[in-house]
Amino acid sequence: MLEKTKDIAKQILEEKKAGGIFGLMRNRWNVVQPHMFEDPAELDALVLEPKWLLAKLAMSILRSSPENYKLAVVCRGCDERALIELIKRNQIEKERILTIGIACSQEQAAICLCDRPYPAKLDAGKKVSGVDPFQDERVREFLIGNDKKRMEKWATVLKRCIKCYGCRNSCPICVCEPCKLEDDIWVQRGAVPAEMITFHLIRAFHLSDTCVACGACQEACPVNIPLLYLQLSMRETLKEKYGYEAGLNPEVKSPILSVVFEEPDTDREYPAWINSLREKDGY
Amino acid sequence: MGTKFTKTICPYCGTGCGLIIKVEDGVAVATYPDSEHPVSRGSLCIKGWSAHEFIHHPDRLTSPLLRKGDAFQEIPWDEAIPMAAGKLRETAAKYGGDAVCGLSSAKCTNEENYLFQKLMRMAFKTNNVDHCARLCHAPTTVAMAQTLGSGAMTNSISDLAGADCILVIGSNTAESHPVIMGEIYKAIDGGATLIVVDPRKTAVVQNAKIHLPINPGTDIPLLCGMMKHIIDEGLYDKDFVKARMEGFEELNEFISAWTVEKASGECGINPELIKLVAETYAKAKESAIVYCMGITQHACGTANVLAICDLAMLCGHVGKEYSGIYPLRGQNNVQGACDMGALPNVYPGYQSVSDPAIRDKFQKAWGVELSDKPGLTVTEIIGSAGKDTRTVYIMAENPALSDPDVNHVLESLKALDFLIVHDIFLTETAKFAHLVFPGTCFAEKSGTFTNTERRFQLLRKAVDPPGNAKEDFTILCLLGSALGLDFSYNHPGEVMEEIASLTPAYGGIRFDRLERGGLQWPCPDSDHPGTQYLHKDRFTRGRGLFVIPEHTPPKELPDDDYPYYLSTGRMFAHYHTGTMTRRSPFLNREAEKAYAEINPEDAIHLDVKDGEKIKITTRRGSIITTARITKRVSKGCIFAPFHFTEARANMLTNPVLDPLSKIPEFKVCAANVKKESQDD
Amino acid sequence: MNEPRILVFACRWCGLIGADAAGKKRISLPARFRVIPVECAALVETDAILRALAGGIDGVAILGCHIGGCRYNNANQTAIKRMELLKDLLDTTGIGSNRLLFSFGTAHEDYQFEEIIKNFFDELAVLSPLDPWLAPFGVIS
Amino acid sequence: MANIVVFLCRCFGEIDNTIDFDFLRKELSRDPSVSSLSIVDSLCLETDIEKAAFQIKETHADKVLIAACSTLSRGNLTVDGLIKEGVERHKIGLVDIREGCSWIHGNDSEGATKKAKDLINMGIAALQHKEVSEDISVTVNPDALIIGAGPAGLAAATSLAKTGLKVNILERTNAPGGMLRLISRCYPDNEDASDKLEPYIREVETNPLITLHPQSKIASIEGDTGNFTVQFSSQGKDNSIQSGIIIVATGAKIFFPTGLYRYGEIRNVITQMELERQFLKGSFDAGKTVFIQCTGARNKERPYCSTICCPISLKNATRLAEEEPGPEVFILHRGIMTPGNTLEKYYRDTLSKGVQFIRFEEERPPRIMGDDHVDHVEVYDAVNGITRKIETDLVVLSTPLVPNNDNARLAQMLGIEVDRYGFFSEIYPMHPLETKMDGIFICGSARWPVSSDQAMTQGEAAAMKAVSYLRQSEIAASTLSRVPGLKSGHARVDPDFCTGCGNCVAACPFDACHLEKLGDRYISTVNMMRCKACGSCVPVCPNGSMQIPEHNYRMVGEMIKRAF
Repeated sequence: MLEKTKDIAKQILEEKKAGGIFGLMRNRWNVVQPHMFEDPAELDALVLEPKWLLAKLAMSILRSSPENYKLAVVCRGCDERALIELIKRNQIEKERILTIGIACSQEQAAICLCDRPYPAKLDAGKKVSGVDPFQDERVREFLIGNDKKRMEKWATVLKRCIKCYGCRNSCPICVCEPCKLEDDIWVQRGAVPAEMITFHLIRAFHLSDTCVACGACQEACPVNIPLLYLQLSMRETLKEKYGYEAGLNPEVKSPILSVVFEEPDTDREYPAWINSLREKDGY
Repeated sequence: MGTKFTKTICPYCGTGCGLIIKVEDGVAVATYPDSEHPVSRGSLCIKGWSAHEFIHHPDRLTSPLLRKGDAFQEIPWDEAIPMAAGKLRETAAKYGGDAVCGLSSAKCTNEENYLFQKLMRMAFKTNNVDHCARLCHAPTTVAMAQTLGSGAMTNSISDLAGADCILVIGSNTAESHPVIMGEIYKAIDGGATLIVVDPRKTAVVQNAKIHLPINPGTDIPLLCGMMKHIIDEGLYDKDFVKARMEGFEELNEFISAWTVEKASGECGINPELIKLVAETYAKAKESAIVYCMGITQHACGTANVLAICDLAMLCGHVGKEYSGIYPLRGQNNVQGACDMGALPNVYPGYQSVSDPAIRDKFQKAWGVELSDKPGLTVTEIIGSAGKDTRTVYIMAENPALSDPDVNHVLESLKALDFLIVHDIFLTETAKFAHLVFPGTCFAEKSGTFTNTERRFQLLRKAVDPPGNAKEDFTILCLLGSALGLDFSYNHPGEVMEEIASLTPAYGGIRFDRLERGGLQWPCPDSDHPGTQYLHKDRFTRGRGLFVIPEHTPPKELPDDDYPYYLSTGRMFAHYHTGTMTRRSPFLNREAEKAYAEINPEDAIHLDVKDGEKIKITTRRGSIITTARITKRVSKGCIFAPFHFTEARANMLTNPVLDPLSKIPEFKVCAANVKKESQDD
Repeated sequence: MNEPRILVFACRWCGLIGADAAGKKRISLPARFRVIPVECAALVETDAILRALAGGIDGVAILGCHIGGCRYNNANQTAIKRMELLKDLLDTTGIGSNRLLFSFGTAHEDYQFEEIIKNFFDELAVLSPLDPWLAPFGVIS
Repeated sequence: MANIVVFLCRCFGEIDNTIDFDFLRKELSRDPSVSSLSIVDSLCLETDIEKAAFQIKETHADKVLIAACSTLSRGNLTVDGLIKEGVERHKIGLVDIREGCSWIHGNDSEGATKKAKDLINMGIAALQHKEVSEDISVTVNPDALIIGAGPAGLAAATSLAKTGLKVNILERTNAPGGMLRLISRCYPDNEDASDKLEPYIREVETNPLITLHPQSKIASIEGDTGNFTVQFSSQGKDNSIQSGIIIVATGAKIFFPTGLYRYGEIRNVITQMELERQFLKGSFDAGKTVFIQCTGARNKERPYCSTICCPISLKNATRLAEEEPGPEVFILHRGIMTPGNTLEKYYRDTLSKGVQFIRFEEERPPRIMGDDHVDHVEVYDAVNGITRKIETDLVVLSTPLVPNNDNARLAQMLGIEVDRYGFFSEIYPMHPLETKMDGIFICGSARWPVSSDQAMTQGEAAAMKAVSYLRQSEIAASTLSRVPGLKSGHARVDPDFCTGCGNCVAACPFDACHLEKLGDRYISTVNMMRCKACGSCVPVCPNGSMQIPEHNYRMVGEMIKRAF
């Protein structure tokens, strides 16, 4: 998989399809960090491990580079979905981003509880079967069962928060400057642990229809709060009710933004020429 | 051009988390966690995430400054260095080497600390070198040197995750060392019991199984009560004590006076709870004790640490994995500064100044005659300013805000003939300087930090210094050469080789070996993997020694005109004197104004509402700050963070010193609170 | 639990009319609910609801217009979708979605308003209080 | 600290019999932001309002809080009265402590008093954090524009011209009249279609105020209420017109039932339109005829009744029956829709002419028998439960009206919506001719299939609605409200915070937001003419840069904090 990625990357650079390849580099003391590869010779230092969300970094690189600069990003499934969500929210122009899709291994899918451990545009590596998060035993403990016991469980876990904002900083979709969590009307400032209902649930709800379940928030949390579990049931509802999943198609906006009721299970059916959201996006 | 990512180490607390700084066209714009770092493993605290924000602040010093009356005037380097060297040499000639003192810094790298103490000791034949460890873990170095033989943390941070019982005493770990708190929570998930001893209901307390809200300054009674119960119940590790300890009889005899009832009367915890905690600690397979400023910053600071060491050694919870004693170092390189000998009584590697054999080794290595008289400590230097201390060279320290009884500090700084301050901002201390050197911050230099678990870690240069500020390493080399010493190093790596050659414990430390995750000393030779935990099979001093912890109650207790306990300390968004964090917009927004925590009952009694202005007065002075009504502090106690220059909490503290380690008593003093008029 | 506390976001064009009619009819209800009038149910932010729950309020009710009857061209439908998602989140964390009540088009009349508020009071009285989840450090002013 | 004047209304005992006003006075005196507190017997009478207004001006109060009865009873009288006396609208806050407090908690005065205190505190907090949204006013272009010159369009044009307004009509075909040109007579008065059209067409040709643009094809429509610009090409020449309002009268089109009842497969199975053409040409041969109703209507694809097919069948059936010698005429139907007295009488006449009606069910439609031309129709008579064979020479299918193909595209350009069937949809059942966009009206079959006279009535109604806009030289955005009285404000974007994510653009039911490029990033901008301050954009904005100033999140947060 690594060789194939390197070839594709070399090809892209040689054909000037993109100004640079953005991926992980390992130096001679095998220290791994994100790196902008701009000349093909550097590319043999390219590596694909460990899992590192590059979407937000790519966005800020594009923002600070000239208008026509194109960037190719080595990205896993969640990275690609995060990029699609950023494109959908006009943070990146679609033409300026090129993805080199790599597949995740089965263990990585099990760790992340990822139900789609491969990008839509897969260039290297073999597709592995996704994991249904609701089968995982620890998820069921937090999400299913009687309310009282689960509230205690969530209380003990969320009380550990040290308000490092790592969950928000590492999330590829959280791009707002400033963010509502910093407003003292919603979240009281200057104390640890962060206020549980406002800090954590406001953040969770803001990502209800944009979360791509990459697990970056959970990995960045110093006190190991299972933050991804907060999003799972909302993603499930969106999938069941509106057949919508974040990060698959930059054209399709989140269903809770439109006044049109697209619920498949109501008896109303709509002829094709109803004024759907797509035509409305004429901007 | 373009974007560069550089891995380096966080400049703030002693945990030493790994950072990645994103640099765009020479400007540091963002900080990300390093997910491969052995300690932080991809997460950071709030200060870590905004470590880049102060680097390009407009207040940064960009050129050497010379005092002209009340103002400063920019002068070029080739004027500043000779003037500094001249003034220092002139004072040494006039009043003797001991009239010159140096305050090194826990913010600077190991190499810079080494060069600083080498410069002081070689150029002026004096040992007047100290740094702010005096205000944080001096009692630890003194007490643990006596009992165990080495003053550093016995185990590694990751060991905490495996412990079965964790006793956190005098540490608000969730706010001062947030990422270490992550390890403690891993232990709790693994079934460990967390016991917290703290008069204040901090965030750690809210996640603890057992909370002991003791009266301020009564740690020794509690610990002795526990030890008494452990000995009576025979729960102590008999063969460990017989095989590896000495001095058990004296301890046993001293402890017999401390019945649990007497201890409970002293510290205000009911006896049953003391018994339960003692049993839990002793019976657990692996128990760890975590402590910080709440233990050390007392008049009986050293005794407190002695009591902790005795308790740990009594139960055999030292020298094995997942247990041990964990003094949490406050600054990113306070451990390194102590290791590098920036202390008045030791050379690098804690080799005593008064030991002739060691002094010979250093004299031969440096080729100059060295003084055998231990130098002055920080508090003594400040105390003797204008009398036998004439010229002081302060590097990256801010005693004008962090030392106790700040008014006294300001007078003594004025009384000096000549004061050189070398910092990155014009701090409160720098305002009194005659000559100011513009230094560089963590992101503008390479070198090594040593974190609280004895891990040497590599810094890498991300951005260039602003204006014509120079790297601290270069400044010290220039000053050294100007003073006629052979300081012709051209890379910190060479300094590290010299350090390794002179100190056996760091023999194997080389820059290229530190690239991936760093090394924990002792690491005697170049293929030694570093030590995860100390005192395996034998203590550094051979057999562990039980030392009697004398209890002295806090020097200043509340009385009728100062009815409240006042203690100062840290809060999670700011760092020490706020020089860096109050210039980081994101951190400043979290806590903009100075505040003091007041118990709701006291608030009603004082008719003070949340957010209103109050005036806190002690025998040393008074400050105006805002009230934060919270159930965290118990009735009759006030807590004030010391980060805010407009309300210098440390000005109120009692300058009485711990006799052995000379650390001031920040944690307890008596204060009075009155409602301030709300206008302005 | 002692008398629960309810915050009501009432849309000016139906919820508020129901509340006002209940007032004119002198229907007696427990004095433990407060009404904040809003232009349309679509204006109610989930952050405000969460701030209310965190502030010690036991239940939040949103009274909007019928589906299709909203004067603002079906603006209330986005509100319905958002509230359903918020119910999901509250269930996930165990707080329980029964703390959030939204009725669309059933609070126009006085008897309807009375019935909704009374049922909500009974329902909340059974639930355990939320105090472990309150702001842990300060006394909320 | 804003100084606020608070008025507590006793309402002659209705309020303070339950609520303890002394407690309130003590509480409010401790609030620094309350500069003066006065307890009055009533606030809704003329004298009270003058006294209050005087006191407000006297003490230069920043804000005024009135704690009295609800807006729906007399609270708004007080507020409007104060506004008339010169107090600005945004300075006044109203708290309902009668219906919402003293009456509804009559038996719990202690609880009611505490609630009153909290409500007043909430009111004060709301006033302190309330901001004022801007307003813009637009000069109105006095001309009108009508799309479509069918009966509805013509009626609208003539009545507008009568009021002295210039009117432009864009007609897709080359001559006005719409579908009336294709039929001979109209129901219910059987008047000749061309006679009906003639006066309107003469008016259009002679009246200088009306200009007709035949064969016009619309390229684009820009602008908002009061200033629309339409780019179109007419007779090959590109042209553009400004107008204050637009009336959409584009009508509808006939549904061709290909594949139903073997239409197009064998001869003599024609639609009503073809029958009408024969009547026009006068070349019908009066043989046996069978009419089949609801062809392609009231089924899964088009689940609606097209209103006009039954009356048309009755009209044509009667005409056939009146011929000498009248042929046998059958109408196979699934229920004859003839609402109203005229059509009921129309139905009676057809019966009296001997036309026979047979009812069939949707599941068992009639079957057309014959090889190359129809010779008989088999139908299961649902009423008598028998299958009947009817010899016939001609089968006439009544088909519904369906929306024009380009309705959706035109709606997109106009910024209005089409309903689930494709016809232009009105904004609210109680405003039938108005659409989402103020100043754009819909009438005639474009809105819903109607007969020609109904279309004309709707045309005139739309014209009169339009006059209310065109007569004003200036229109303030705050008057374009979907609710009685003025709008409660406009949405406002904070350009520094907006990340340009486009959520508000998608969520706004009135398309009032759109994204503009500012440097290298997008910023959302609010078009105040369209914004109705409903607030759908506020919750979907991730970082709160989109706010309604009169109901911003800081105000709500403060009110929640003081709620209990």
